[in-house]
Amino acid sequence: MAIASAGLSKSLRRRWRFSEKLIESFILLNGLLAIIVLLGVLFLLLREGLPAFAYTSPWQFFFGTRWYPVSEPPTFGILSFFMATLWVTLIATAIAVPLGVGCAAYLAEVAPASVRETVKPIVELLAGIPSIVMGLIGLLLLSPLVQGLFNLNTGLCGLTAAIMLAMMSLPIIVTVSEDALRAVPKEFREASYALGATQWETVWHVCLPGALSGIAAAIMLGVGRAIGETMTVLMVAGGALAVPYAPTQPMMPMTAAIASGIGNAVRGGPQYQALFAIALLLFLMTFAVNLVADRVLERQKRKFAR
Amino acid sequence: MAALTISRRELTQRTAFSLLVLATAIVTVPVLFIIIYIVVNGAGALSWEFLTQAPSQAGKAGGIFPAIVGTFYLMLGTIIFSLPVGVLAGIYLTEYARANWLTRLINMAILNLAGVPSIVYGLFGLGLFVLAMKFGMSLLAASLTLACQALAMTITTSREAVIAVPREYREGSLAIGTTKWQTIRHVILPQALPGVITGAILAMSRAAGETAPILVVGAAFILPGLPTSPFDQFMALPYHLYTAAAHVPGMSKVTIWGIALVLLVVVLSFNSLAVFIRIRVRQRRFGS
Amino acid sequence: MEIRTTFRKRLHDIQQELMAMGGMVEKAISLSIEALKERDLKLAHQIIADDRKINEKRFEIEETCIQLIATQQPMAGDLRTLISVMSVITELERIGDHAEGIAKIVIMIGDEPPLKPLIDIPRMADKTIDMLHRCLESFMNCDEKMARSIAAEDDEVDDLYDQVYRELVSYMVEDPKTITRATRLLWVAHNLERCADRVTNICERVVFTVTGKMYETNVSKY
Amino acid sequence: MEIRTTFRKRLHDIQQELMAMGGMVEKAISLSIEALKERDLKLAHQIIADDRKINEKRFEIEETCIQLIATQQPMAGDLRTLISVMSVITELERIGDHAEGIAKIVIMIGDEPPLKPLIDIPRMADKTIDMLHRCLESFMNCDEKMARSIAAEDDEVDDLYDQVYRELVSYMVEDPKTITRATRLLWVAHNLERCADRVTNICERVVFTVTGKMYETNVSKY
Amino acid sequence: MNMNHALLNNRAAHNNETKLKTEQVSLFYGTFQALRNISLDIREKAITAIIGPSGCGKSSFLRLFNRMNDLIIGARVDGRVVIDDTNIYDRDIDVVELRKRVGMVFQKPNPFPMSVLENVAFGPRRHGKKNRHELEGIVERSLRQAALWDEVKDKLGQSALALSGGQQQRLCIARVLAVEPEVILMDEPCSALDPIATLRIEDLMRSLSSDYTIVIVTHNMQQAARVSDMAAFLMMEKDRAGILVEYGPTSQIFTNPQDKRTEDYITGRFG
Amino acid sequence: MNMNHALLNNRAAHNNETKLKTEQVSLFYGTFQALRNISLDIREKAITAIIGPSGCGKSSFLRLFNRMNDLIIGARVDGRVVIDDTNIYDRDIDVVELRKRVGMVFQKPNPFPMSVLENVAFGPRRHGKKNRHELEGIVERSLRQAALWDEVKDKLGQSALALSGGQQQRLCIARVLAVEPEVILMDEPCSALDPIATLRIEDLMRSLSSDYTIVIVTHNMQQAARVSDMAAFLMMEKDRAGILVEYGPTSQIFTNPQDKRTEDYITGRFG
Ligand SMILES: Nc1ncnc2c1ncn2[C@@H]1O[C@H](COP(=O)(O)OP(=O)(O)OP(=O)(O)O)[C@@H](O)[C@H]1O
Ligand SMILES: Nc1ncnc2c1ncn2[C@@H]1O[C@H](COP(=O)(O)OP(=O)(O)OP(=O)(O)O)[C@@H](O)[C@H]1O
Ligand SMILES: [Mg+2]
Ligand SMILES: [Mg+2]
Ligand SMILES: O=P([O-])([O-])[O-]
Repeated sequence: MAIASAGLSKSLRRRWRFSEKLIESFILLNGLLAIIVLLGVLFLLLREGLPAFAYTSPWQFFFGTRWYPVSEPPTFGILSFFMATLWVTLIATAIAVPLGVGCAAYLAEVAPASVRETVKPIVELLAGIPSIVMGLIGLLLLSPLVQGLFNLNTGLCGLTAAIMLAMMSLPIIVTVSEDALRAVPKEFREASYALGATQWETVWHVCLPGALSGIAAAIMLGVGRAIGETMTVLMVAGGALAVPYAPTQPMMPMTAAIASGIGNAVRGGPQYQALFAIALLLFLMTFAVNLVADRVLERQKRKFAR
Repeated sequence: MAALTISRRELTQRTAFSLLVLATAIVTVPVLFIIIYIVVNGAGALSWEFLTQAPSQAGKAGGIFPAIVGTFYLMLGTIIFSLPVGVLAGIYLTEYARANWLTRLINMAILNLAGVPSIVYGLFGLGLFVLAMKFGMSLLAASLTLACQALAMTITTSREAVIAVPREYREGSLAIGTTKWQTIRHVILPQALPGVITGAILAMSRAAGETAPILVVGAAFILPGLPTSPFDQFMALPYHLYTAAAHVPGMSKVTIWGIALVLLVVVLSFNSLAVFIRIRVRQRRFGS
Repeated sequence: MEIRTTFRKRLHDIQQELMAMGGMVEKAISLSIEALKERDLKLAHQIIADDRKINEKRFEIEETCIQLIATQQPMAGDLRTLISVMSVITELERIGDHAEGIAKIVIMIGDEPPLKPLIDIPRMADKTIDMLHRCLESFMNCDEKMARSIAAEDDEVDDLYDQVYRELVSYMVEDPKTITRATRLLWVAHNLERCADRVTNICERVVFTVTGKMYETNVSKY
Repeated sequence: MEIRTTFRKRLHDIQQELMAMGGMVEKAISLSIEALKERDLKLAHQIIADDRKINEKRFEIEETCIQLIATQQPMAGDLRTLISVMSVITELERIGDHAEGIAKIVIMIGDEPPLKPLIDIPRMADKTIDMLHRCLESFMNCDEKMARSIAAEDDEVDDLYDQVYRELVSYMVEDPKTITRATRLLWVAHNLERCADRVTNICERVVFTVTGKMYETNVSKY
Repeated sequence: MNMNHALLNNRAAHNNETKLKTEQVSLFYGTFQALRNISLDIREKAITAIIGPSGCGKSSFLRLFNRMNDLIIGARVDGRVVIDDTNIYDRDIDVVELRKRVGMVFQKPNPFPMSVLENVAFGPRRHGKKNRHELEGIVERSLRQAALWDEVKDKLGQSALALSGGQQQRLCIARVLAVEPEVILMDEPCSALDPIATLRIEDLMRSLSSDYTIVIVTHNMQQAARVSDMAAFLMMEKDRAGILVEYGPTSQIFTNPQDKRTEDYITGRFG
Repeated sequence: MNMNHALLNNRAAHNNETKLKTEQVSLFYGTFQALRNISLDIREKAITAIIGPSGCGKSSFLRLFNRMNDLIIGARVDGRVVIDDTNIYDRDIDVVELRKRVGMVFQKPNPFPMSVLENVAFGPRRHGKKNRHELEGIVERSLRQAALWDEVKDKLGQSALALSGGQQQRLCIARVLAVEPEVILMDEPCSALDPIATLRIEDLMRSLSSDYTIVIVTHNMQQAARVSDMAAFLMMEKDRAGILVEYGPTSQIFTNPQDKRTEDYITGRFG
């Protein structure tokens, strides 16, 4: 026995595993890449975008209503773009949230399996349709409809864009909300039924509150998607440079402004820099939305944990 | 009295459920309509020629072959640049990262990368790959740009796939005296693989549909031939569709819907593949 | 906060029943001596009849103990207590049998004239009853020390028995006619002596219950 | 497939130990009668010494039973078996004490001349040993019927005892000088009679182990 | 045994009336028969334990009594399940009303992710009690009955999920008590708890048994033995359908079962 | 007691050598002290059970022996943990090598989602055994030792997840045996199993105890009593740090514990 243990104590001594260390550091490098990319984006936007404020004061930039990139001197006021983004996002969210959450609740709680099995792929299908195709639909199919319905000069307006954006953010809202509802343990439902609650009461008082955090996150993600969407709004929103006062007016959200302007902008010129400045603003806005969404999720999670 | 209460509760329930059904219908019916509409209207444009010829007369005639090939090149480039990084970063975050500021920072970066608008990636690609690194308006620059955009997705899906491997497997493996890398290599990766692949396919499908970034970094509307090196310009379906629909006056509607149909088929078939894999894996894991 | 209240309550109930049984047995001994003194045949018959009840009580308690062990999985001190209860009731039942034995002797003696005034035998009985009573008390109170000291008192009973034995033998030797009667009284004394021995067994169980160790007191002489 | 093999093995071990203890006790009785017949004081002393071992064995088995109950949570038949074992070893230990008692009487008798040739007492002893042996067998085999029939045989021992008693009393009446010696033989017979009673107790336990019901055999006469 | 057992009487048999009854009940999941011809009378105000090997249908049997099996698609019940004098599988039975009378506690403590107070008030609220004062009264009474009041009275507003496992399970019991049921079904209520919390719940069950009819399913044989007045042993037949093997007073089932199969299971000879 | 216990000897005490030893070990999670000054000698080729109330640090204690706590960030160990003659918390100890010698079985059966054969062969493969023939030999031996061979020999190629819970747990034991450990740690190995499967594992543990040193943590006191040779009772102090209250032969701990706190816990008076 004693001999065996002597042997053991020797063999327990550490071995040097070189490949293990090598792999470890390589993996770390890849982990860091995420930060590098993000910082890279930020750095580039700052480098190319900040010089824009040499031509125009921040006040003018943010609250100016006139965007004349080629006049001498050029003016870069983005208020109309910003307001357009605001209109489009708000209306899209207002349409998508009740529909999305309602649909998710139906799928997760009420629908028989057969209905769920057919509806879910359809929603996933919607998620897969590229934004350019949705833009096409808005351009060719929806805008005449809106034009007729509201008796407008053109159907290419904020409302049309918002409806398309609503459709495009629906899949996220539906799937994330449904997942959140499904994550509510079966035990809660059983407990509720066992106490003599009806199915609707169970959904309303137990499942939806239980999934609230997930649903909130879903909505945030939907908002994020609507803010950043480019092609659809570029094709559908109308592209007017004036500050929009009603959703039925043609308008030019920030993303569209960048996309439509960048092709003509001289590399390194003032307009180029101003567009980067808009991109910087967009970046910061989505950054903020995401951070808030994350915080909300965290707080919700913590609320029910110990 | 009791009967009355019950019936009121019953009534509430029926009303509420009807509203839910309505919402579901509003979500689904337009989707079906859109798909069917595109298929019906685009099918007329499809022909052997349309799929295998280069465009002519500013896209009004000829086919879209270079755009199809360009899109596949883009998908390939995207995945080559983003998948390995995504998987390794996912592994780093779940297996190696300690709960410290660095990890929090990385996670925040990923979270935000996913939310950055595609047009912003476009500008990033333009500034970095096209101009600073002098790749020019090229397939390489576009692939790298799309790869940066896909990174958030590949990292997140890989991370989720790795996290989904139960802790018990890790402990079970480590507890019989294997090294960490052996555990990752032989227990965790095989388990996470389907999830990783699903994520990768979705990222490719997403890349195929992206328009805004390539609009900025270098897609061309018409090119006579296929790109021969990564530094060549290229055509891509979404951009082709955009230009055809928005900037070519007198473009025939059938051609437009035809391009849309082809794009849709490419994107949706990849999506279906991902769904298929996911279902297969789920069956294998819980079945037998 | 105390938990397992049901189990504790049932354990307590069992101990109460044990005490009740102890009371029955004490009474049986004391009545049997009473019957002997008074030549009270009716009382003797009564004692014999009552012994059935003691036996029944014993089985009732035993069954409850077994049920408690089977259903409540007592451990450590609780288990020892239950095991001891089962052992103690066996002893009590046997003491009851001895009382019954004395009653039977009373019936055999019938109305024969007394051999001699009874002095030492009642003293033995009193001593035994007293020991039994205090011994059960020590069991209830888990008083190990008291139990040990009671066990030591068994010697007094043994001495009394020796005394009775010698006296009765001398009677018999003097007058062979008394032999039958003397033998019968000898039986009585013997029964009492056995009772006291059993009390010491109970004392051992008290020590066991408290300490978990079986300590053997002096072994009986006969 | 049998499970709980450890528990079953230990239960089996205990039963083996019980049988071994039974063997020790049988031997003690038979040797004590041997010593009585042969006036073999050395043997008598040996028996007294060996009784310690019986006592120790009893406590050893009891402790194991308690450990098994505490650690293995036996139920139903298994639990009844363990409870019965604890009860049976108590009886065996007492039977051993009776054998020791006989050995002590042998020492008291010393080399006094024999009162009469021993006939009925050895017969009692043989009968008792035989009953005990078969009774333990019935316990091992869970043979309830056999146990009941053995219990019924107790009457034979009681009859033998009555015979011995009457005979010895007549000796005493005829010749008072024999009183002491006769009393001693009477003790011996009494011890044997008690032994047989205890065998019937064991029989009751066999019935209990098998059926879960306590059935009371005839109650002892003395 | 035919003696009078004063000692035993204080435990069982306060009451010998039948509260629940199954008559030749069979349960099918699709084509699979999970229970076969089970007839059992469950005594009022006593604790009845259902024991048996894994998968023999204990949970399925328990869920007969509040028609929880209704939630499973393809489940079908033959025979009668009677509460008081009503067959609960009759056409015109209101399941919601039934579940008010027959409460249920589950294996894993499952308080809703709300405050302690809201959890207990959930049932009464659904059944139309809105008066805040009245609700508070109900909450206090139920929590007291569940032996939890003293531990939570200062944190009624806090999330129920912050309680310990054992407290959560007692909260679930309080939640059931708040709707004033007559019967409480419990499906392995302690299997997720540590030994101490388990003993607490057992104590609670015994104290509730003077007012409620309790039916408990448990894997833990020792627990069934400790806590119940009556015990039923279920087993699977060859085709995996559950049958009733033996039913009787707990003390008898665990000391002297009448059926060889029960004895084998209880003594761990089964396999 | 000072008698010679022939009956007892066949159970414990084949061997009285110490295999594992903790010397004044304290464990910290960050600033929270989970274990305080625990010194314990664990006997070779015997089963040692660790019992105690929830959260007293049983699992943490067990995981000291294969340095599983290393995986937890912020965990720190003071004192010495010795296997044979080596302090396993020495700087130059190879944790991977250590875990080969000190195997572990977990609460939930966790076979890898591979075939039965691959599960058992996993460890040997990682440690460099590639020869197919040799591996098959190891697999068969390990499965036999784990009393599983007969049940799975015809389906070695099938997924391990298709086995029943009890079989899965025995497979996990076989997987550990395949790397020929000297010590097997088990953390509530039966808490996810039904009673019959539990008794099977217990039988298996006893049969393994003739060749291996086994340390088991269990919530189930009855199980600790049934299966172990030695038992250690841990408890929390006021600040929730775990301390060792009593350690001794199982038979003594459960019939006659020396410490009042052990007695209270064991008899359910605790709380
Ligand atoms: N929803 C269901 N659909 C089909 N079969 C089911 C369903 N629920 C249970 N079963 C089957 O019915 C049988 C009884 O299941 P049940 O859960 O009632 O058993 P149990 O005795 O409670 O088991 P356990 O002790 O594991 O909880 C099992 O064979 C199970 O596989
Ligand atoms: N990773 C960790 N970080 C911080 N504290 C921990 C960690 N793991 C355990 N603890 C704490 O250490 C103490 C002991 O935990 P441990 O899991 O060892 O207890 P246990 O006795 O095994 O409990 P249980 O019986 O519930 O399994 C507990 O107070 C627990 O909250
Ligand atoms: Mg169940
Ligand atoms: Mg633990
Ligand atoms: O998805 P987009 O390219 O339109 O932002």
